[in-house]
Amino acid sequence: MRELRIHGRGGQGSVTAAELIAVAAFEGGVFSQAFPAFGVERRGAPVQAFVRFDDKKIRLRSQVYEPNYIIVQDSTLIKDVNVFMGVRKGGIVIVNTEKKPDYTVPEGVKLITIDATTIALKAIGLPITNTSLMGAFAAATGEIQFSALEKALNHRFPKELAAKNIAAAKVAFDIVKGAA
Amino acid sequence: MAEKTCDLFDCGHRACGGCGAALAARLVTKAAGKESIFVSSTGCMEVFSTPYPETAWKVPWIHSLFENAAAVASGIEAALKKQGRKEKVVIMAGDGATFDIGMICISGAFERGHDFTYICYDNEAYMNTGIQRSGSTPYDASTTTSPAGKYSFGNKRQKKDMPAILAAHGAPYVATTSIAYPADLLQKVEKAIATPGPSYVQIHAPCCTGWGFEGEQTIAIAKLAIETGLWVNYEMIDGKVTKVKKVVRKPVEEYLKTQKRFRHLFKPTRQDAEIAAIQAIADKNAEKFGIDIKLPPKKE
Amino acid sequence: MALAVGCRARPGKARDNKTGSWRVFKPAFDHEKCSKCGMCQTLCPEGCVHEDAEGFFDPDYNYCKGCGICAAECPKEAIAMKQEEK
Amino acid sequence: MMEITEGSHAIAEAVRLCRPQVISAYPITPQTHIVEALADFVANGQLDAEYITVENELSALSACVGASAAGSRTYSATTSQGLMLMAEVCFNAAGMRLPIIMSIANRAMGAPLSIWNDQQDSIALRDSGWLQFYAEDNQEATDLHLLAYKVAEDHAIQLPAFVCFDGFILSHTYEPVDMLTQQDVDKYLPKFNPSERLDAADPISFGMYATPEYYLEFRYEMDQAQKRAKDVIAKAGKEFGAMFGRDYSALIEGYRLEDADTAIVAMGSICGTVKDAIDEMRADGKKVGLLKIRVFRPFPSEEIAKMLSHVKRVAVLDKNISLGAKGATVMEVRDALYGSTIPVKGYVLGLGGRDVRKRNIKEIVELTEKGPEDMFYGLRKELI
Repeated sequence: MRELRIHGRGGQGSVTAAELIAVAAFEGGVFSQAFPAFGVERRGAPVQAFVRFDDKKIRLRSQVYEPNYIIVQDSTLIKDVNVFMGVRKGGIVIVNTEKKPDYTVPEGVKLITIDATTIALKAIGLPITNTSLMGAFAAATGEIQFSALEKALNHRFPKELAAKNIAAAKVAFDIVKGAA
Repeated sequence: MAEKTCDLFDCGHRACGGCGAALAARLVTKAAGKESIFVSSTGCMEVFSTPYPETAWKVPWIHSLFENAAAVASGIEAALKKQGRKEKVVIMAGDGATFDIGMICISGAFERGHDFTYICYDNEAYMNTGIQRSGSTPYDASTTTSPAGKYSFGNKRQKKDMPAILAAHGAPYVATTSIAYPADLLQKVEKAIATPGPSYVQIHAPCCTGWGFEGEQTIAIAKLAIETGLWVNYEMIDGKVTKVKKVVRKPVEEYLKTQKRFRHLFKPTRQDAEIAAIQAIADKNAEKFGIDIKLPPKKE
Repeated sequence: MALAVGCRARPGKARDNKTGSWRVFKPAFDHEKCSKCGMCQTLCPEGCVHEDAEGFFDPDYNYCKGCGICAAECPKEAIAMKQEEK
Repeated sequence: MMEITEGSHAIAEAVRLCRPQVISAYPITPQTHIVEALADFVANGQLDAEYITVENELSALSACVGASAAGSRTYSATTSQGLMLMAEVCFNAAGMRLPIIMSIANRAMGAPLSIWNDQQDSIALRDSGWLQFYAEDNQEATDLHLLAYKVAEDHAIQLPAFVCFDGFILSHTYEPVDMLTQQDVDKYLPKFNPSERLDAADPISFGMYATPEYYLEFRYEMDQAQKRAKDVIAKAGKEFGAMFGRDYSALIEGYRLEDADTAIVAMGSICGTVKDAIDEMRADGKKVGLLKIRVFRPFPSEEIAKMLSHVKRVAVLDKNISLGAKGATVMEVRDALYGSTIPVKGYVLGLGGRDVRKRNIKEIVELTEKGPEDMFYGLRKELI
């Protein structure tokens, strides 16, 4: 079983990202499960969402403590929240930032930074970063196929909005793929 | 002949002899007719009419709880609508269930605008549990929870104005009536039932046991309530008073004197200030509704 | 008799309860004085007053509780309350 | 067709397919997504029902009482505080033998206020006469609604039912669920055909009162109906299995229990975590198994006694506590095992949303080997 933890702020679409990644993974033939850290957080407060991937039916119901993957939707979270807590050796951390990192990830963990905000502003016209980060996640981890992500976005959003989000995801996907 | 009467509210019920509420049930079921479904709240009427298996109701009838008749009726109305059925839904609840414990359910149901008729038989206290005060108990009435005593003249508050509250909810038809005027009662209940949407009829129904008078006096006392201006029979359509019963008013004393619940106003000593306060309530009613019949001045 | 599911019942059984036994005073209806106005029937809380073929009214003593409303409200004073003989 | 969807949506979809005619509910976390989805179905013509937006839960269930008595299939959903506001109506609906189905997204009871999961709410109403089903995952949560209608509406039963699933843990989780079709559901679940209803053509009095000469017998009849429900569930659950491939005929289920030394008894979504922990313990040579309770009312005492007869010890997990006594499940499991010498240890855990992990389950098994005293598990010692 592989696990993903998404850190974001209320309103940034962390739960939607978890849901769409789970849908895309399931589309690709693996079992998946997505759920938020259930809370009473309002817009702007730090939130978390989780995704599990496995080759068999997922029964585990506890929260994710030792993730293989971490997505950080907003780098300002890093100083507030221990976003790297529990990450497994060999794991991958994706951080949305336009800056060079002034923090370190645990040993044996790969850090990928991407300026998802700029990508989103260009492609969607709004600073909605979750779809770009999904693209980056697909490229970095291989847990989901881009075509499956595309399908999930098309299913979730109206045509025009889906197209913009797919474009954003594609830009991020290509950047991460190119860097690899 | 096994059944000599054909009422929809059957003989054999266990109300006290001379019960105003039982008469209200007879008249309301008569006005509603067979194509209706009745919903009762917990209360005296529910208890005197439905000990298993002896139901006095010859129309379909349901009782769930004390406070939820309006919500139960909402569900029935919705179900009938869904099933394409035409029966009318009529709630029959006491003043405790209406003014107090059922208030939230009533407010919700009236606001949603269900097509039902809510009848409150108003005997001005919790009679089922032994004559405790309700939000409908009149000023200075002695009840078991508002007893007259050395430092008390009984209930400290006036009746809550339920008709106005329900009219404010947008109820298209709101009326008050009395068992003393059966024709008026029948007509108003029929009108309420015929009006689409939630309508409300409050029926003054004296309780010989709770108020303290002989059963044969039930009608006479109900009449006195109207003749003194302490009860007003009126009708409100879309929130406007359209019809009022006018009277040549008598002093409130004539009404108060007939009932043990007001006895402390006369014995051991006459309480003039309290009687005057009650007279002021009647005067205010008279002014608000314009019930006074102005007799031509006597010629000298 | 087996119980009905959910404590439900069809009408009819209330009539098993003969409330006439509650009576202390018994109304005597005088047809001579009666104007056939029907007020006694309208105002009876028991609904036990019935009309005969000629339009006169009489109570069903099986159910009449003897409250006396009919006597008190009769405009012709055609109903008299008398001590019940038991 | 398998689809990844939120638990609440899967449940709402299943409810839609059951064709309730009257829905009445009030928003409360974490149940809200279900009734929002149903409102949406009605608004878009996907569900032909009357949807009553009531002013509180008391009225929500009261409206269902009226609608059910008038002969319509009815549905509501709630949790926690909302369920307590319905408590009086719950007893009433069961006593009136009205087969209302209600989803319970299990949540802790205040105070202190908590929106998070445990099962105190539905457990608190275990004496109300409602059948109680508990789901392990969203597939079960979905399927049990069909089963509940089928059983509740059976003329031999005529009792309302809770379909319980852990709030947030299931209600807000996206996972694959086999979504049923209208055709299938129609085939499985016949139209509501009440034995009696409020009807001018046949006037019946509902909700009369019973004197001491009758009351005891009415409660006995309800208890008998609960007991008959075991067979009706078995039949309806088997039929479900034949149609959809998921057999719900058993009130309890064993997982690797046949040769187990230690049996864990649990209910709801925790069963999944327990199963994963068991697999790992088995790999380490520990003979542990699970007894999952799917139906808490009627309580499967005989079935539990039989299934546990061979084990050396039992650990019962309770996401509830009868304060001053014990968890509800451990009391009933002990009663079921009365006369046997198998030690039973009760654990109150996971209250108010405290997460339960595989490592906790493993520790519980170790603790159970040490002695049978009941305990709160996972207390933060620094706070007490």
